[in-house]
Amino acid sequence: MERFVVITKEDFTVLLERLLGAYQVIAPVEREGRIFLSYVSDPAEVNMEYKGTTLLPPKRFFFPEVEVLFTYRVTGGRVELYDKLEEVRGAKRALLGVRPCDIKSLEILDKVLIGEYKDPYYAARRDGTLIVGLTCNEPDEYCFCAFTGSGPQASGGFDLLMTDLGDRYLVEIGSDKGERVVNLNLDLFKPASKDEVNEREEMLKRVEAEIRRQELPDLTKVYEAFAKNFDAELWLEYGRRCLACGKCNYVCPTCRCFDVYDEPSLDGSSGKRVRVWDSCHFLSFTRVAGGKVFRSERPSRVKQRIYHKYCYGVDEIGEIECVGCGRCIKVCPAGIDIREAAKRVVEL
Amino acid sequence: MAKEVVLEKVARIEGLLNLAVVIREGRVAEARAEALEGTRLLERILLGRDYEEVPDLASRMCGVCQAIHRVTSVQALERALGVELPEQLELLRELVAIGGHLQSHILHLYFFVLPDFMGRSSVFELLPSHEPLIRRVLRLKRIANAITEIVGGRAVHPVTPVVGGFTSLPSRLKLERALALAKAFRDLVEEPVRLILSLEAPEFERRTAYVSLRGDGEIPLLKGPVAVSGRGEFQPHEYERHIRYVTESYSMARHYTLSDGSEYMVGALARLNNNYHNLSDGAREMAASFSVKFPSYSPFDNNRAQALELVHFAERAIEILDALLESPPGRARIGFEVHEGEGVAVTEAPRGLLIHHYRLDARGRVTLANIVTPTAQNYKNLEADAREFVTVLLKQGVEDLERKTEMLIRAYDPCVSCSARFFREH
Amino acid sequence: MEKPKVGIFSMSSCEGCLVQVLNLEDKILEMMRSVELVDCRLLGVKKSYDRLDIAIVEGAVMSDEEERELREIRERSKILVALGDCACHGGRFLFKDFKFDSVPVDLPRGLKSFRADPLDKYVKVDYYVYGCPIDGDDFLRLFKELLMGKEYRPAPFNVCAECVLKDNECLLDKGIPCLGPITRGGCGAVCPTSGRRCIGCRGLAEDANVDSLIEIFTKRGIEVPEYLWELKKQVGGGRRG
Amino acid sequence: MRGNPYLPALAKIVKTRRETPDTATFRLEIEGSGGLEFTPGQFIEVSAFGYGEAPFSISSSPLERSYVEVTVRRVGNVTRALFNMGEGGVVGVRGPFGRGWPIEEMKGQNLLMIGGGIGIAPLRPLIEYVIAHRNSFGDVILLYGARTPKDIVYKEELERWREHIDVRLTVDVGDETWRGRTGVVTVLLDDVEVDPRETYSVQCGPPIMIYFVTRRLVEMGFTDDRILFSLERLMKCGMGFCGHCMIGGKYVCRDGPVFKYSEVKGLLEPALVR
Ligand SMILES: Cc1cc2nc3c(=O)[nH]c(=O)nc-3n(C[C@H](O)[C@H](O)[C@H](O)COP(=O)(O)OP(=O)(O)OC[C@H]3O[C@@H](n4cnc5c(N)ncnc54)[C@H](O)[C@@H]3O)c2cc1C
Ligand code: SF4
Ligand code: SF4
Ligand code: SF4
Repeated sequence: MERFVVITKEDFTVLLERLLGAYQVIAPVEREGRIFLSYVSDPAEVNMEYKGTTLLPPKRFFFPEVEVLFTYRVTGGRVELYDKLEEVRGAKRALLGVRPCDIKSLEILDKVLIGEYKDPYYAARRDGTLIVGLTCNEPDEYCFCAFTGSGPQASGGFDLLMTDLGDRYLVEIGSDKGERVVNLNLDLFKPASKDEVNEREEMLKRVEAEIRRQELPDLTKVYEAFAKNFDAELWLEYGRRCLACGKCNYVCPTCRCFDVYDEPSLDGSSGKRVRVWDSCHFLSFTRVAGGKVFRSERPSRVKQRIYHKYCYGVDEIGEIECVGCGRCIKVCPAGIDIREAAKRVVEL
Repeated sequence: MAKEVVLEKVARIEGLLNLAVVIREGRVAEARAEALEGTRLLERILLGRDYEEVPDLASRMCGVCQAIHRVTSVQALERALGVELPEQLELLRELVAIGGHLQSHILHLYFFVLPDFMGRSSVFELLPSHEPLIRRVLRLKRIANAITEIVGGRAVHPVTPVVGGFTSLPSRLKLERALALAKAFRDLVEEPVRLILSLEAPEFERRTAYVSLRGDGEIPLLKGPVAVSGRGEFQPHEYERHIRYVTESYSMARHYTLSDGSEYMVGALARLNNNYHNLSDGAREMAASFSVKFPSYSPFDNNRAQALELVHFAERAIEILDALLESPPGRARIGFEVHEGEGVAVTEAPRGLLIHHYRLDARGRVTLANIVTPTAQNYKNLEADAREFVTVLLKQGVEDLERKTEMLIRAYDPCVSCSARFFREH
Repeated sequence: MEKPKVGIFSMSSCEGCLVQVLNLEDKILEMMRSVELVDCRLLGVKKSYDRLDIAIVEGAVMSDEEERELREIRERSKILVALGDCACHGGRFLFKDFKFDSVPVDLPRGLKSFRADPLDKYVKVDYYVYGCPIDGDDFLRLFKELLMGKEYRPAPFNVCAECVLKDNECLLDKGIPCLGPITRGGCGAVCPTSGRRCIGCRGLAEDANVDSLIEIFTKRGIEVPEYLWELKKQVGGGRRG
Repeated sequence: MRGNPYLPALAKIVKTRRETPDTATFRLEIEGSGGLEFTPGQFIEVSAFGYGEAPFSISSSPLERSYVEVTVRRVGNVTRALFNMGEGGVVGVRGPFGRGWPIEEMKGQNLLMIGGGIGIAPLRPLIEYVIAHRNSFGDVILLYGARTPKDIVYKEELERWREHIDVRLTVDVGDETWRGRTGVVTVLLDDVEVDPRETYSVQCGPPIMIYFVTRRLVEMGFTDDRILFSLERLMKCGMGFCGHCMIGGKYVCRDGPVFKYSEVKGLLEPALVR
């Protein structure tokens, strides 16, 4: 089987129909001018022509903002637990139209959440999900994946990767799972020509050049510069601006901190244990008994996120944990720009 | 020797109210409706504020009828700025108002009034004997809330109505859901309404002037001339020539009279007395089957009128939603320019006629604000009713004079927090 | 076991928060099964009792009489909960920079001056349920936790955090003066989700950065309202924690 | 780890012992297994269903296989619930988590243990281990500081331990019955004579104690890899996922809670903050 096949846009709609029969499909949809990932039931809802990234990243489909871990029931002196993991297992899903940066973010989350310990909820959702990526034809002004080594080319982590070539898509097969999908729908695909593959390369080069118009350092190699400048003045400046709203964490495809609490029923006889997204920018994030807050100063919280991306990630999983999607920059009301911060640190 | 009967902090009404009745030589000499609620100076606080802030503040006048306060303030500001809405947006506005009416009437009739007739002091005490009814009523409340939330963004203190329209519009899906909800409301409300219509209220009549908006084939909530029964009509902007206020040292609220000093009544009863022929088919049939007739001169019939309105406005909501689904609104908000201006809006709050009046400067800052609430308008009438009703009761020598008098107060569905905004600048 | 005794009281307010409690519908019936409601004027409940386990007080203190009543409630109650913005902050966040003391008013009923004070100006408040109006589910959570002997803690985040989870476009980007960045969350960002700016009804967030918001407004050409300067003076614009 | 690591095993509180007015030791028997295999210094996550979950150092002896114990100070929701539940209560247990004291490495050496307040809890299993293997260790000194005499935990054990190791106490504030030393725990260090080259110092206590004790130990000539402490951070999962306990590139729950000073000294974010 070749690594590259093509499918016309018309046939892609047919493919979508078929996928909808076999999978729960998550795809980009547009509503009121905004693009977001959502479960879809109708090919007409799917929008594969969007620019840049979605506001919220795909992580929410693997690590949802609110997740019930288990429920419990207390009767007399007895407690019974009901694992919610069972409900997560076995769902067959297809995630369509995710960008190379987001594909990379899933690979990063895999390294973090499926290691010595395994987060079973995340792992189960990952297992059951087919990843169909979509390269960028048009990055937006916040994209800088070329500097984080995570785009515009995706080097792996997908089952299929589509590239828009006008009236058709070039599809790269990235895994056995992806290949099976193609084989099952051979009537819709045909082998790609050399020209078509070249066309994609040209396109990606153009996109990369566009992103590289920004002048940024190679962000995969900023560890030393960061390590040296932990106490630099500029962190105070960012700290003064930061609103501690946590939007940057919520939209970051690799942020995965969470809080856990119990939610009892009204009579207390049953309830659930829930985990929700948390943010290292919240004051309460490091509060321990006695009221001590370890990162009570805002600059230290701003640093926590940025250092986690460019330094601690390297300590933790051997690579930086920023994929250059630019979401955190887009949503920050205070205009804190992580690439600008990195650049300034390198130039110190 | 004079004896003073004071009903203190009357329960199951919105806000703090005392009713003091002075009895001299077996005859009622005086009745005072004393609003105790802390005055909230709202009109003063509005001065100098940007017109955009007004609706948020105005809705905080009252937690029960917040929806209509918001809509009325927005309409008054629109008059001031010369903004005219397309019909669909007006329909949506009416829907917000209807949601508020349904919420409020359910609360009043079943949480506040019903216990009186069942000889109980609170709705919780009704629970053991009437659980299915209470559950049904709670469900109706939930539906009314949901309708308000769909259009207004939140069930209490809605957020979407703004000058020029709405900040956002409900999707088709949501409108469909609202329609289903309105239909469910209409079905479910039938039995509880019958219950109210069948209750035996104390017998008491006193003719007064009934003031409400008057409609052509409808019971208008947001527009129309103001009808004063037996004395014709006036236009909203002329309100100051037709009603006037008096300040009473005993009350935190202003009390209103007609220009000749006579008292008048506003509310559901006034609306139906002036618009009876416009009741929806369903409501009219129900009225007929219980031989409820309008005009009625018994203040206790205000509750019956409210019950009929539950049916009427549910049916009206269905009509509106059908129309909106047929031709949905295009834009959520129309453009306008901020300039100097003055505007008055007169609407029907659940408790009756509501007036918001603003003047804006060239930058859109408020330079004058005047709000006339239904309860404030009703105080004088309530006092007059109380005088006569207590006189009757004394003659009959009834034992539960206080309870009966409280029932009279409750029939008015007073909303004291709304009314207590008294202030006078030095 | 005896059911905890609960009283619900109103100082001066619009009673919208109590309406929100009533709006809990079926859940309120369930709630009432686990407690004994002994005092609530709005619902017509008035039983005789000495001590209260939980007093829920709505509204701001506006008169000597209310002050007296509040102190009495406090004396009698184990736990006192301030319900809604009026009780938590005297409704001042809503009224913004309005200077109550400076209003020359001629008040009826022998009142000398105007005031709208938060409960904790006079008595110790154990728990605060923020918002104008409060969020019903928030109240339900407090109620459950109190019954279980848990400490209720308000949301640790501000409105923006919830706003972004609703997939909203930020209003500041459209030049709308949203107070979400400095306002305590927990309302589900209802206002921005409906396209309306947050007016800060839940009060200042625990770690509100007023300075930065002023800077943001200025940078985006949004006129900085007087009350933000006022707030800056009060909290120093900076960190609290 | 088998199965779902977020799902606790159920355990019964079979015994509680009041230590101080706000501290008690809870003996837990885990359904099916009784106790746990663990290294002293490791911790477990204990659930009070409806109230939440919190980390506690295992305070019982590692040689004991039929139960585990935790010593808990009542400060918040979970801890209060444990106190209210008392004997017979059913809780959840996950773990053990983290890295405990490096016992093999410490064998043949002197031990200088320093505990502050409830921080003595993770030292108790170590002490029991040392006493059971007394010949494998050199001189063993325990310095223990509590706020007041009433706040001293493990009163019985302290008496028993005295027979095997050198136990010295101090309290911040004494009372009429108190005959011993007063002052914070660092005052006890002044009288300690050990050879830092053949001694491991082992400490656990509030952040401020660790900060000052570490400074003092360095002055005394302890090298950074002979200064060991157990750190406290907020933690929700115990597995390095929830992020709360992160310091620099390390997770206290997974890479700690026991650290050598040398391991955290190089971290960008200071691990020892006052
Ligand atoms: C590895 C490790 C080992 C530990 N070992 C032990 C041990 O052996 N024994 C022991 O007693 N403890 C130990 N602890 C500490 C223990 O985990 C905490 O005391 C426990 O988590 C408290 O849980 P809680 O639910 O009872 O308290 P919480 O309800 O979580 O409250 C804790 C404190 O924080 C305050 N607080 C929390 N949130 C807020 C807020 N939003 N606003 C204001 N105040 C707030 C509370 O008032 C209270 O004082 C250990 C901790 C770690 C990390
Ligand atoms: S840190 Fe910002 S740019 Fe980097 S991956 Fe996260 S959201 Fe994207
Ligand atoms: S719209 Fe308001 S609440 Fe939402 S993110 Fe922007 S500033 Fe925050
Ligand atoms: S968004 Fe702001 S104004 Fe609206 S409810 Fe929440 S806190 Fe209040």
